[in-house]
Amino acid sequence: MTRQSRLWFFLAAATVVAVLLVAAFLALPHFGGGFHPYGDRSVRAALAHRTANAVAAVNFDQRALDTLGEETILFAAVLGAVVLLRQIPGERQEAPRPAQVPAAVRRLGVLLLPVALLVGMYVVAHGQVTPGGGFQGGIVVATALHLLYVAVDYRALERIRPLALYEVGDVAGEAAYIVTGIAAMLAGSAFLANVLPWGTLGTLTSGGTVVVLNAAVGMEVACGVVVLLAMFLDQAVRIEESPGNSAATQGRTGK
Amino acid sequence: MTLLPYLVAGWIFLIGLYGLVTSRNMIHAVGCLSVTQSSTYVLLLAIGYRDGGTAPVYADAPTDARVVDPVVQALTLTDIVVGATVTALLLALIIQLHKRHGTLDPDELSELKG
Amino acid sequence: MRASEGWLVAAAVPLLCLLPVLWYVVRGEPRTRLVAQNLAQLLAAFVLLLSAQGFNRPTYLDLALVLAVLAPAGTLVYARFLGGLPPARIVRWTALAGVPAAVVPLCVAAGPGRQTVKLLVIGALLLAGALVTSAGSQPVTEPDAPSGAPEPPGGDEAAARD
Amino acid sequence: MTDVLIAVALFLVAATATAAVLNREPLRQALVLSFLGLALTLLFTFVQAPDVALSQLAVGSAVTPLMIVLTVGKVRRGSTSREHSIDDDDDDGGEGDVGDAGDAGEEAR
Repeated sequence: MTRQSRLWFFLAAATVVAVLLVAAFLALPHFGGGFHPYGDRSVRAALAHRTANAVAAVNFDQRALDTLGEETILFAAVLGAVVLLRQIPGERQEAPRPAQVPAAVRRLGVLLLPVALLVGMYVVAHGQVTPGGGFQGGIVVATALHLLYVAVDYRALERIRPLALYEVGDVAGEAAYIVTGIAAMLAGSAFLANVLPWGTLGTLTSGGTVVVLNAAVGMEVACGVVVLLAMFLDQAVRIEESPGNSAATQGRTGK
Repeated sequence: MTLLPYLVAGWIFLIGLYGLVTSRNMIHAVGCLSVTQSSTYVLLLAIGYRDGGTAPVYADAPTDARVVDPVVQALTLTDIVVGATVTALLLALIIQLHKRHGTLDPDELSELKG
Repeated sequence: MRASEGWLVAAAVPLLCLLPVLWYVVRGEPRTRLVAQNLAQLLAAFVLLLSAQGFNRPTYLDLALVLAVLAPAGTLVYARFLGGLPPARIVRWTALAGVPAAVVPLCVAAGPGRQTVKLLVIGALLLAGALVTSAGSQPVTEPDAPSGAPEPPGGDEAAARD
Repeated sequence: MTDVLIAVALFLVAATATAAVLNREPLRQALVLSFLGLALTLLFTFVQAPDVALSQLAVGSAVTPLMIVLTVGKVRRGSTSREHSIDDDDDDGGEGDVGDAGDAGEEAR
């Protein structure tokens, strides 16, 4: 199919889809309407389990099994990226060059790194009370570590990033989620049922298993994203196809 | 206003697909895919919105507050994280593709195959 | 939850400013785009700060906090791959004028307490991030450095880069 | 007023999405995508979804563009950078470097 004909084919199909979409939108409940049967029920369920953040309650209590599936998707994606982006025969590792970073940027990075880690952990820990949770906080923690790459250089990042440890952390997060689920079964309830004491609404320990699952997800996401970004960074900075005039890019980006 | 968010979601979906269809660079196509994905976020959250509602987070709100739908928010949250991992996996595949074939133009790639 | 219209109107100001910034992100030269992206993050932080107050939800401040922490990281990554940070007076002045203009009234409205501390931390982080990323080759002085922050981003090295 | 904010944010999101698709050079698109992440974050805040806004902020404005930038870096390094003779100048001003990125952009088109 030529480019031209493909475009026309798309435009025709898009017109049909657009018409269907508008027809569907007209039949949807109005934006801002008051009819939310599922929402009302899940809010009631969240409050019954003393979880202040109803979204966290949906994710880690009412739909905990679905979140397990999602976590497994993340796990599989990290695994896939590790396999796809490994060093293959014919490639060699290139020692990353030290980078020259302006002192102001370096100081900012050193100042921000602990603050960012703290913010990330705060977001994970308060997931059941305030907006946030394992997914968001985990990504913030993972991004925070990469401040070291932009503020110092890749070697500094590698020093605080023993990849094997993060891979283990990724697995441990996934495992902790499943173990929590099985523990609920051993306690005589269903898989991933909320069996822990619920506590008082709005406190850090409220929500029962939500707290545990939240932490497990936080750990998996943080470690998984670190591993994921490490694979990409290794490809972009370290791994060379074959002997050649490399290091130019690293030297250039290192400024 | 009753229809605008839905229409915007539809527009983002279609423009993202347009980018995918006409893309001549796989990395650009992945970017377009993440645009297309964001239309689902807009649609889901638009359905869950309630006029005058507030977030279903009771840390700083009374328990009888009028709140928006938490179920769609949880769905969207899942959607975003899965979207990011899909992007990561696709980009990893693209790096492999470029190593093998030295090009990222989908048309050239399909010629190579045939 | 009653929304406070006044704060929301105030939040609309930086939000509307994002529209021209988008133009520069999309159509500017490589240097302009980087500056525009940096500016957009700053403006978005203002919107988040003001709308948190507007919606009467102090917990929404977490968003501004996370943005303040992540924004410099994003800008610096681009700086690395696009090659260098251009000096940006507009980011600097927006930060110098906008951060106090947004944070001080919010602190007054919040009254003493945890919320004020959070607001001040966000303001300090935004200011530090914006000043460093906007420095380019110009010497920079940091007016109200947060307590516990290291010495203001030095002008000596920055000047040496000229 | 909330409705006005939502409408403006919706417009911003739609415009940014269109721009992200029409920017065919990946590095440039990565910048627009991170702007899209910001715009979506604001929209989600206005529709009272701070949880979603937080994850969009982290994913959309940091992680996804970073991965795209790294992929572009890798791909360039694998092919064009070899033809590109990079002047090993030692000045910090990104002048030449930015020009380089721009040139590479022209090439890609």
